[in-house]
Amino acid sequence: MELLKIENLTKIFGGLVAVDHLSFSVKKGQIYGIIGPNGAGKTTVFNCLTGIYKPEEGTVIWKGKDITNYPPDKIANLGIVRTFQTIRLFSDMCVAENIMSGRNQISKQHWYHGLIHTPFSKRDEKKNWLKVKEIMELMNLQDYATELTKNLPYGHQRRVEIARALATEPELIVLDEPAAGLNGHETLDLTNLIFKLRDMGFTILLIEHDMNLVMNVTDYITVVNFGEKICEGTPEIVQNDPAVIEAYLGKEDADDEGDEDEN
Amino acid sequence: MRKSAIYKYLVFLGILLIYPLFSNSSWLAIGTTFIIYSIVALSQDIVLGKAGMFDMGHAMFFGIGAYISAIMNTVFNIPILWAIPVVVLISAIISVLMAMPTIHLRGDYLLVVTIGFNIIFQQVIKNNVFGLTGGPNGIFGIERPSLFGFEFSSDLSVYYLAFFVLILILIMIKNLETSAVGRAFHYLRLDNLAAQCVGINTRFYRLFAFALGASIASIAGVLFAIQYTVISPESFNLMQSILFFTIVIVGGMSSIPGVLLGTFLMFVLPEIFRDFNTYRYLVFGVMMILTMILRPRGIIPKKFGIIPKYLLKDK
Amino acid sequence: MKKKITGSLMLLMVLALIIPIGLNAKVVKIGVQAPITGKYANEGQGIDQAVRLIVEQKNAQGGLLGNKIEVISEDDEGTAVKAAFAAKNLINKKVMAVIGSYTSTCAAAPQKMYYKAGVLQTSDGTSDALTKHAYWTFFRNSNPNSAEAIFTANHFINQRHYKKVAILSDYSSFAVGLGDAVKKEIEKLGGDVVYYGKIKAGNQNFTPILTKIKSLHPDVIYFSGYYSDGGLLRSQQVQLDIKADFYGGDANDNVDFVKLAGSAASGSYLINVPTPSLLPYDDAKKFLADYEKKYGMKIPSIWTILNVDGLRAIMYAAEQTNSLDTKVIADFLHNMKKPFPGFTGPLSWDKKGERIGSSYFAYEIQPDNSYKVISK
Amino acid sequence: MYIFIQQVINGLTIGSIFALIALGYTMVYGTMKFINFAHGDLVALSAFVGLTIYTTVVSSFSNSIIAILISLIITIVIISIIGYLLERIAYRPLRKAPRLSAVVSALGAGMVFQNAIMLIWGPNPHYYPADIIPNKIWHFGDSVISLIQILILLLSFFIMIGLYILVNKTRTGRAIRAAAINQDAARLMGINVDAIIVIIFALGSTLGAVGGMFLGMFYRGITFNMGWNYGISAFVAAIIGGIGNIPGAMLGGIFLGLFNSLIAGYISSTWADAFTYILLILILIFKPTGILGERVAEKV
Repeated sequence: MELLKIENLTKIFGGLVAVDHLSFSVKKGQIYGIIGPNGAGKTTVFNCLTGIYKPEEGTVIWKGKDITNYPPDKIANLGIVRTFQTIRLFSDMCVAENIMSGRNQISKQHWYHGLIHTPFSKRDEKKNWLKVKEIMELMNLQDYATELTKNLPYGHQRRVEIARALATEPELIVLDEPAAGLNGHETLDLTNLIFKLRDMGFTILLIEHDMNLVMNVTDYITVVNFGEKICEGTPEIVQNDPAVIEAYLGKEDADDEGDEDEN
Repeated sequence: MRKSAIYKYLVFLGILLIYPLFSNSSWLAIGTTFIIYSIVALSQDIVLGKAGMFDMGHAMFFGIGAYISAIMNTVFNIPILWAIPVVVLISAIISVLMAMPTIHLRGDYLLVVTIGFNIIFQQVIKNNVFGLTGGPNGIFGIERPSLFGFEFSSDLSVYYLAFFVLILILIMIKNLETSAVGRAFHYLRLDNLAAQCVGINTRFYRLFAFALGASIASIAGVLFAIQYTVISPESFNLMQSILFFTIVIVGGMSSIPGVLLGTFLMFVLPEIFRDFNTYRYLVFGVMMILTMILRPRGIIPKKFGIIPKYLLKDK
Repeated sequence: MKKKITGSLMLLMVLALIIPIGLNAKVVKIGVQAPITGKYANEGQGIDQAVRLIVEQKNAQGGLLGNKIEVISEDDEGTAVKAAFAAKNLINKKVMAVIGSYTSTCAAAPQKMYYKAGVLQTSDGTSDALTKHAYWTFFRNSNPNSAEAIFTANHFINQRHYKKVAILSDYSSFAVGLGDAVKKEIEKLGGDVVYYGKIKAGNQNFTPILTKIKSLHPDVIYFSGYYSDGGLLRSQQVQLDIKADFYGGDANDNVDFVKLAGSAASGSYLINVPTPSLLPYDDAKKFLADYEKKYGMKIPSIWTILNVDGLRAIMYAAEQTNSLDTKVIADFLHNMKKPFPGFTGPLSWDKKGERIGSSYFAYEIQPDNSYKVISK
Repeated sequence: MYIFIQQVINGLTIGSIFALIALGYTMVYGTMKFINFAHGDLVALSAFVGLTIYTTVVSSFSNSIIAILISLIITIVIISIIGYLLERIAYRPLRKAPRLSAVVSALGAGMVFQNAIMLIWGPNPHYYPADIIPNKIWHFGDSVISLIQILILLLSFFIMIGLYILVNKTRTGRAIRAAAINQDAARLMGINVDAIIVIIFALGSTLGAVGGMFLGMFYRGITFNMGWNYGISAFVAAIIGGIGNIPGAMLGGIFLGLFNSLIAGYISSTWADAFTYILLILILIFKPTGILGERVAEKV
């Protein structure tokens, strides 16, 4: 079953076509990868998909419904949640509070519960905090519950960001270069985590530079260059595609740092 | 809430409770105004400190509360406490109407817009629209309220009325802090985009913060009208807005003790040093600079990382 | 560390709020409530200094009924809220009478408090609202707007035969009150008010509104606000080559009006009670000289002297009745058979605390900046 | 028609003074990203300093124009030094702090300036002598323009051209622009950002000092609290043009001056402020970063 379908997506910055009539679709339960050299427009695709940018052309279809031009929060409400390439946590707040932010859309509290607590709202608070606790345990973060996230090491911050995404109870998790800045050990943990998430029933869409990671974890890959799709298929197919090899040749060495292209 | 924090609040409220015993009538008046200004500052903090919107026109809502209740009382002879629901409703509506088209503006632009609204408000009341606002003279002869047969005619009773309202507001803000709404304010202040991407409707919460701040400030405005029985435009001008803005930054954004201390320092301290007439505001300016250099996040910065105990138990 | 800071600050709060203010006295206390800081600071400081000078002179003569007089000054910053605080302080310090404040708003805000506390108040505020309640404690030492408006309208229509009048005021309660009253009186006498607008005090750039007025070709421009704007209005009027007479209301009568208007001051007109330098009385001249000698500057305006006259009348009443009881003094002031000879002319009051009789003058400012009386 | 021309002349004169002051706000905002609320009071201070110097030196010169030029230069030097000290003492320690702390520090500094003026020169207004600039008027039909207005317009025009060349055509200007876009990157490229900030404060103070003395010469009366009014107007002008944008501040100043004049002249002086701010709000609703816009780069 097709969960997410992107058709003819086009995004233009000034005169530059960052994404050019790109189409792909993600099936439920997949781990889907988008790869491409620096400046290929991968993050732009994510930004269009999650409502941060408005595409010039094309549609984003989520479970058969056109969600193009929805605002980011609406898209998250529908079950698509993302992480950021440059980690964006609420850095002055602690781990538990960060994860709790994901519970906002699940919480049944009304605006007036901000003024007066009722037995209902107290139950709701407790339920959500307990869920946060559960997620912290799942992600091995319970020891850092009250630690401010700005004081955590980078790898932990990534985990908090993913935990925060999980807290929204999404169907599709969109990971923007989750391995960027991680060491080998942390990358391995990440790989296991991604598998674990899939086993829990989440669908995963990720952008990654780390070829090893991509080839190891993904089921299906779309390769993008200059905003256009040059190839798609399983990791084996992609790895042997001449266009992909050409796009990556000579660029490999310069590619390890994050892509700052369209920001 | 931690126990030590509760004790601190109890001490603070206890001091306010017995304060009238030790003060003469001029210090009682200052005490009453301190409480009223604290309420305004706390409401400014909801908008500026918690939701992070640079609102430099907050005295306008303080003024709306005072003016509407005064007009209702002097023109239509409605007891002033009955004005409170009307005042809250009207200022919430006005604030939402104002904020809808402007709320998406980035920090400093929003700051200018709110300054603009404050100045427009000033001009409206000074021009005596519909002959209701009394122009530059303001409104005289506001009647003090009575409730269940009790007359709030003495200054002391007005003090305790304000004190009672302060307690309610403090409880409400504590509730806010431990609710989904209150946390949403913090999230959108710290990183608006990240908040949106986890499904928080930041626009709604911004509007709500604005409306909430406006409503509370307008309640303080009613108290102000009750205390002075005379109101005039300059009590709600841009300088006052800047005062409330400064109180929050100096005290510590979204920190309740900080805001209360800020109100004390920015409002009561100059009263204590009245004898130094001409020098006091010079020294005051120097103090503002020094405070910011020494404690850039405010004197008592907000502490995060306070979460329910049951999350920590089996650690 | 942080706890300590919080704790000590709390302690400071407590201490500060409980600082006892008690002074018991064998002296007569006179309060001054004036804008010692803020935008009317020069007028406020003038009132304070003049009152202190009078009291110093009185004490040198043995005080009031043998009691030494002490002056307590409170700054109201020209705002109503601070005026209320200032008044509470003065009442607590048990003053017998309060001189001030300079602006009508600040005089009105604490009026009721003084009334309740039985403290005499004398102010130069000219807003008609001040005597509305007829508090027995209140004595206006100037004339109200309405009296000035009647004089102005009569002067314009019957003496100068102006047909078209443009009126400007600022946003202060005083200027709006006077402007409204002048407009009403002029229309009553059949004059045509072709323009009535407001300027923002301190804005300095009045060319837009003056250009507008120019297009209406009035015979006279009348400004009811304060000298700090009036002088500029006159100077910009001349600069824009607007051929209309310029009349300033009483608050323009300040030495600074001429300085601001520069060469344009010559040929403009003012309407006021006699200015300090024109006061015909010897004791007034002596007081002006004393003031200049002591403070090294000229007295800021007639308002200072009016306030001083209020104080002198109260002291006179105390001596006549041989009493320091404010009620007795007030009764005496309300029922004076023979007016008290003040620096600014005879002083007596009606039941509402309104000063009886008015002696407005219209002056033309001469090229040497002296005043020539053109109408009394 | 002459009314319209007259209003345009009025508006351009005050507008160019707004523009000079607005440049001070915008340049500081461009690099430091905070509103220097003390700038208006610094302008007031320069009006006072300028007058004091003028009255001291005027007797040594036969020509008042030379005397005013000499005082202008000395005032610029003094105010630039004060501007530098302001940055060094009140703002530099706060560079890494939340931006609002610097705003409050600026408000405090403004309060210090204002009260210092009151304590040094007293609460009474001071007056520029009437004869500094000969009181000459030219007529165009029924519209008039005075010599001082022409001088203000010309001088402001040349100063702004000079500033434009400085920022766009010189090495220093390039460094200023680089620091405005990204301080860290500029530092990495070998630009001494601290020095650039000092230059910016000196330049802003210079323009403010010129504006302050123009105000004194044009309106003659100066008061200790005059800075606030002009500060707010100039700041609004900077916002209208797009804060941080140098041509924007010039445009915003002229625009605001003209708008004020035309509103007061044609619609209502009583509601002039309200109209001005309604316009400002409308501009921001439809052009959220001002007319000429501001460079904003949000990282995603």
